[in-house]
Amino acid sequence: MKVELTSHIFHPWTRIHAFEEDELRALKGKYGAVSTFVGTMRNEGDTVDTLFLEHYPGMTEKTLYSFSETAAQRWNILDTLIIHRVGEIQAGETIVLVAAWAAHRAPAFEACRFLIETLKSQAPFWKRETLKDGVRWVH
Amino acid sequence: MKVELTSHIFHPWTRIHAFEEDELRALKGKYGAVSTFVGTMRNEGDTVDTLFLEHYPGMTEKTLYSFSETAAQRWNILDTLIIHRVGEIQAGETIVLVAAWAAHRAPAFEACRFLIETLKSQAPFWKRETLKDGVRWVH
Amino acid sequence: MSIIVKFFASLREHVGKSELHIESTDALTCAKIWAQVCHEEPLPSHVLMAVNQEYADPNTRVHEGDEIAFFPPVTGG
Amino acid sequence: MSIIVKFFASLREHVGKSELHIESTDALTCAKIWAQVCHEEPLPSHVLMAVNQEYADPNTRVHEGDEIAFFPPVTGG
Repeated sequence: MKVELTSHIFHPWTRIHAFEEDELRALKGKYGAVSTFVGTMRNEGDTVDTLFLEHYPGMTEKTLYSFSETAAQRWNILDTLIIHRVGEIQAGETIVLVAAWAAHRAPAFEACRFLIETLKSQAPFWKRETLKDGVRWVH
Repeated sequence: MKVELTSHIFHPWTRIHAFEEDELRALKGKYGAVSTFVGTMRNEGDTVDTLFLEHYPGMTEKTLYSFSETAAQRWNILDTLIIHRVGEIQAGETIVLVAAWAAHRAPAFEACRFLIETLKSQAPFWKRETLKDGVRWVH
Repeated sequence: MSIIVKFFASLREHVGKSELHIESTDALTCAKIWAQVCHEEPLPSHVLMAVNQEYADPNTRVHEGDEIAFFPPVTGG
Repeated sequence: MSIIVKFFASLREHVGKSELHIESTDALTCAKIWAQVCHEEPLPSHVLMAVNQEYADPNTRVHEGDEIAFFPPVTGG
């Protein structure tokens, strides 16, 4: 069960691969299903130049970790991985990666969906868009 | 919209990464969400040595392609990728990869789930397990 | 007319045939082809069938040059 | 008692403060801390709050050494 916040560009597929190689080696042959979600900053035409992702250091990580524990208790999950960008982000860059490993596909899908939905609605992140004509908080 | 059957080991995360680089370059900044599912052959203890995945050459590809078209019509999907192993498979190897790219997360999740569920229940694949004491078709 | 009939997986083993060509002057359906190839053995209810690589049912009509397939329940992924 | 109060995002800009320490001899709740720091401005109903990095509500009691945070609605991912 891993939670990571990073202020640097990250490559989601490379990170999932590395997580399986490094952390899930002992589970190889045990998990039959992994569901992942990757969220990317879209290019909204000319309007948004950059996005700044503010968080609450300490609380954000704890919150994401508690979602992971809830998922592990609610479904039959073998492991989860959450990586989330903070700080300044450009269009086309990955914002978030969520992955859930399980023996079977239903718990993998449901845990992954639960994690991204709770992350979106309950984790302490705030988005500030820098536009051509100023700065705006996203609500 | 890509469908591939392969009789060789494939690495799902490498393949998704390559697909994004090769096929989705023009969509960069357009998709904000990708949902993926990877199914792996589990190690069922001592009982199953290898799995043989039979398919119906021609019909299997057409069926998977038609599921992809249905998903694209039903949800707001930008692209999909399905890769499925055929032939002999060992425990720990990837059997199937499904991925759906969309602007937003709900269609990405729903299309990905639809593709794996229809693939499991309606695509012409058959599994034959080689056990220590013989061969058995999975039903 | 001339048609191709295929069997897959456990059904291929049960029938003992992988693929065969049959000739007929009658109007045919999937069910009639099964009966002809399988010597009047009743078509098991779990058997699936396809005509020209699309799912069909026992009453689906078959035409010259068609490819008919019979197979057991499918399970991918 | 001594407590830390933090503000995040648009609320930090609205309040004009990022972090401050307050001292008090009264029994405190989140709502009372808000009133003290924001000069009796009513606590907006959309404002969220946390005590020691766990979600709390206006009536949550605050103790010596606690870290209290106020912030606008969250949106991750």
